[in-house]
Amino acid sequence: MQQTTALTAGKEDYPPGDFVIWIVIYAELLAFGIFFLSYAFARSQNVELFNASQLELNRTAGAINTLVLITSSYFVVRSIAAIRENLQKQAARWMWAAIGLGSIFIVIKLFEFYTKYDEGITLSSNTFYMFYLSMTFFHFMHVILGLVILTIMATKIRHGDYTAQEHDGMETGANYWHMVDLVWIILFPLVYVIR
Amino acid sequence: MSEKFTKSMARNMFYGSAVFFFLLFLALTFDTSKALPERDNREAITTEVARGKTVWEENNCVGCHSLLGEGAYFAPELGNVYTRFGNSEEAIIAFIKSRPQDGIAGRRSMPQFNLSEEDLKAVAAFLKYASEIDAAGWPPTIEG
Amino acid sequence: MNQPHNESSVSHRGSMTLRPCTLVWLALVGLTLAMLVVGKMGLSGGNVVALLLVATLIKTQLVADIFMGLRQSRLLWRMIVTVYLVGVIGLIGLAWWLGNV
Amino acid sequence: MQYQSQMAAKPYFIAAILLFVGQIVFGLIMGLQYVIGDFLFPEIPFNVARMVHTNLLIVWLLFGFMGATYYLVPEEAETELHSTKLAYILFWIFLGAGVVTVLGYLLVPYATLARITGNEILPTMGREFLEQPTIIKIGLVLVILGFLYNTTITILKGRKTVVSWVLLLGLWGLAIFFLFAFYNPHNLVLDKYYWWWVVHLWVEGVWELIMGAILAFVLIKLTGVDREVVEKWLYVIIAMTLLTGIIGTGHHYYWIGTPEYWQWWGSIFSALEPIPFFMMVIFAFNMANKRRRQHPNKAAMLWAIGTPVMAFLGAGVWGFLHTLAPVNFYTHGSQITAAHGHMAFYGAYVMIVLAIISYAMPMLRGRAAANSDKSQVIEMWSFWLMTVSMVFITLFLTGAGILQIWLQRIGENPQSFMVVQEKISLFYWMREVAGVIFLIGLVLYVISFFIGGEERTAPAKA
Repeated sequence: MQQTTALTAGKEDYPPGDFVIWIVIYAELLAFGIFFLSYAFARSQNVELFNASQLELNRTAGAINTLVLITSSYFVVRSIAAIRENLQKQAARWMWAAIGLGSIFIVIKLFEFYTKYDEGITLSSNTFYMFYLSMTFFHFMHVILGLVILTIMATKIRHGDYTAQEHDGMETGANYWHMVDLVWIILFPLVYVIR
Repeated sequence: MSEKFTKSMARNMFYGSAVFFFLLFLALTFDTSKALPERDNREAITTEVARGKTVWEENNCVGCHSLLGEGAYFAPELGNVYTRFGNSEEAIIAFIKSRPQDGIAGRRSMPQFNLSEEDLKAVAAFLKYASEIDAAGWPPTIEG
Repeated sequence: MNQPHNESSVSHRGSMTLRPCTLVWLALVGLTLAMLVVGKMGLSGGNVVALLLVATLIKTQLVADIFMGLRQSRLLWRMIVTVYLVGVIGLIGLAWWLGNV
Repeated sequence: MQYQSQMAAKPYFIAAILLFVGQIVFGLIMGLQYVIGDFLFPEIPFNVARMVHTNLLIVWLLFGFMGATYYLVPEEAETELHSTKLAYILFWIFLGAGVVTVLGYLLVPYATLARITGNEILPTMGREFLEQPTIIKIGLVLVILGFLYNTTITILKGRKTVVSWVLLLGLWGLAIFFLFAFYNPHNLVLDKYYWWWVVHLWVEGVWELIMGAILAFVLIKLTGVDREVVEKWLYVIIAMTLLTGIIGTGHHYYWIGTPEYWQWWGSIFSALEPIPFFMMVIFAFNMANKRRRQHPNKAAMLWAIGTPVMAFLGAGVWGFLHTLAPVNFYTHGSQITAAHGHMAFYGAYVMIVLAIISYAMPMLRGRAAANSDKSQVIEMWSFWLMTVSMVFITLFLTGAGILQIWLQRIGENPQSFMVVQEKISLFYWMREVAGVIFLIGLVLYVISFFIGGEERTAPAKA
């Protein structure tokens, strides 16, 4: 129905990708949102503990991971831009680069988890760490799922499954990945920086 | 819904979320099993307590009472009965023993189970063990 | 607003100018680095938090509009995200204020 | 009815309704024991009546699910059932086991039942809803495996539709999670933790797949809406169910000795649990509005529309009411739980089974597409009587619960359980009255099967 995106003057009825992914995105944003607000209001009850524990986090690792995810998202955008011009090879390259960055996120995050694990910190240590570990682990699982989706997309690009005319599936997966990015953009200042 | 909404994507969403959230649940379960020794009073589980749990189960106590809030709501909560009875296993035993065979006219009554001395001691020990589980401050009052 | 044709954010605009998505990416990187500096300095206080939250709002809205392509879709779908972002980030600010005042 | 083997559903549906009547009778006995404490004491103590009430519920719903499966699968797979004979054999085994279990509860003391069935070899008895003797549990697993074998083979050899596939997934999940009923450690916390893997992951997990599939099937048949549309909805709804419901298990892990982060995880995800029920309501009304045919079975349509509405109210709204940890701290294990349980089970599972029975039974009895108008009118009366009285049962129990919490759990001088129960007995009386009306509705429901008259014929195929 709305294949000709670029030249139609009016707005699209639906956002890019399969609409199902938007149901997922809205639902996930809701879940994360409640988590964020629970954190924020739990913090307001116990500012000292949160401020003290926050200093024990590795802000540099968090910031690097933000840059990594933002850049990865950007690469996915470029990959779709390439597909829109039927440049399959380029698209695949961008996509694999995005996957590479996503993997870096995983490595850095695992390093952070490991440091905390090594210090004997668990979900039951205190309220701050309960939230920190819950939210970042929940997000971490999203990154892993996102990487699986991106990998599927990268192989499909190679197989020539996406073209300038037909790449709905790619926009669907890409938007999941952007959602993962978007959530982290809020999570990073909330947990690592704001005090 | 227009064709912007395809069945194959809906199917992917279903399988994706099923697997994703089950794995997440397993991860949390793993952490829970690591954290439980701190809370579940497992060092108090003697053979007597274990026997008490069997007595509890084989007389279907949960068919009237609740234990840590779960069960029926016909008779009092027993998760804290040990403390409610003045930290006394004897009081629990005496109560169970003294139930009249034919009940109390017009009122709810606990059946007389004719438990052996050994079983009585065991079930009281079990209830003491249960009362010492760290249930995050529940129940709200001594009355359960 | 009155562009002759509503060009897709990610489409090729020729090699001389940067793509919008590249500009967005640069903005995101810049704001993140600024946040890191704030974090490293351990700054706090109402103004700092307000700035951080505004930066977060700008970043997330850029991702939603340009990366996710919501700018092209019907207002409803875009507004759900915008309202969500304003709501969540605003309430985070409120919670901070409740805790620190 | 298009396939001869769909007839296998009939005995299952009949047994389901009969056991349903039994369940309600015992419910009324319990309700009376709430206000007249020595009623039928010591012949039928409360715990025995309760076991019968809850176990009959589970068994008749399982009969309903199985009947629904036998009716639905051949039609969806477009092939005869793999073995009609097996379906009949399993029916008698299951019914026999069910009757023996109930008689066991009623005729011998529970401790004796435990002894003579060898509970000490593999102790699984005496836990809420899982009171059945171990040997009966093993029998149940075998029956379900036989049933799954039969239906899985049928689906695999025939047309594979989303509806039958989701139904099958739900049924397999039901069987798999029941296996946790055999895990009963001495450690009470672990016992409770995995007990919920049966109970919660059934009713707020895999059973909802079954419910969704049956609802989708009935709506396709009644409205004639394109299967493609219904199936998309079905996938999205059950996806949301699992997205929220699996971690939602955490709302049972607040006060049983499990780590306290469950208070957050459980609250956050179970706060989202009304969403799939809400989507189900939208879905059902959407399909009804888009219907392409006027199906003569109005009663079935009423059940099919009523199911999501009542499920949303009972499971969604009444669940949400006390699912957040700070609220649940006070409501846990009170009459609020009972209120929620009654409406949720009625809305989600009782009504869906009655919906498929209402749709399928006229055909199974060799009638045309629907019963006579007279019969349908009576059935619709029964719908309203049961549904409205269930609303009132829920409201009265909620009132009882609020008062109970107020007197027993809040305030300076908490009063003892038994004293409080006396004080709230008025609510229990009203609940009992509502229960009697429910029974009247149920009797009308049964009567509607025996009313003849001119049958309505099938609509022209769209």
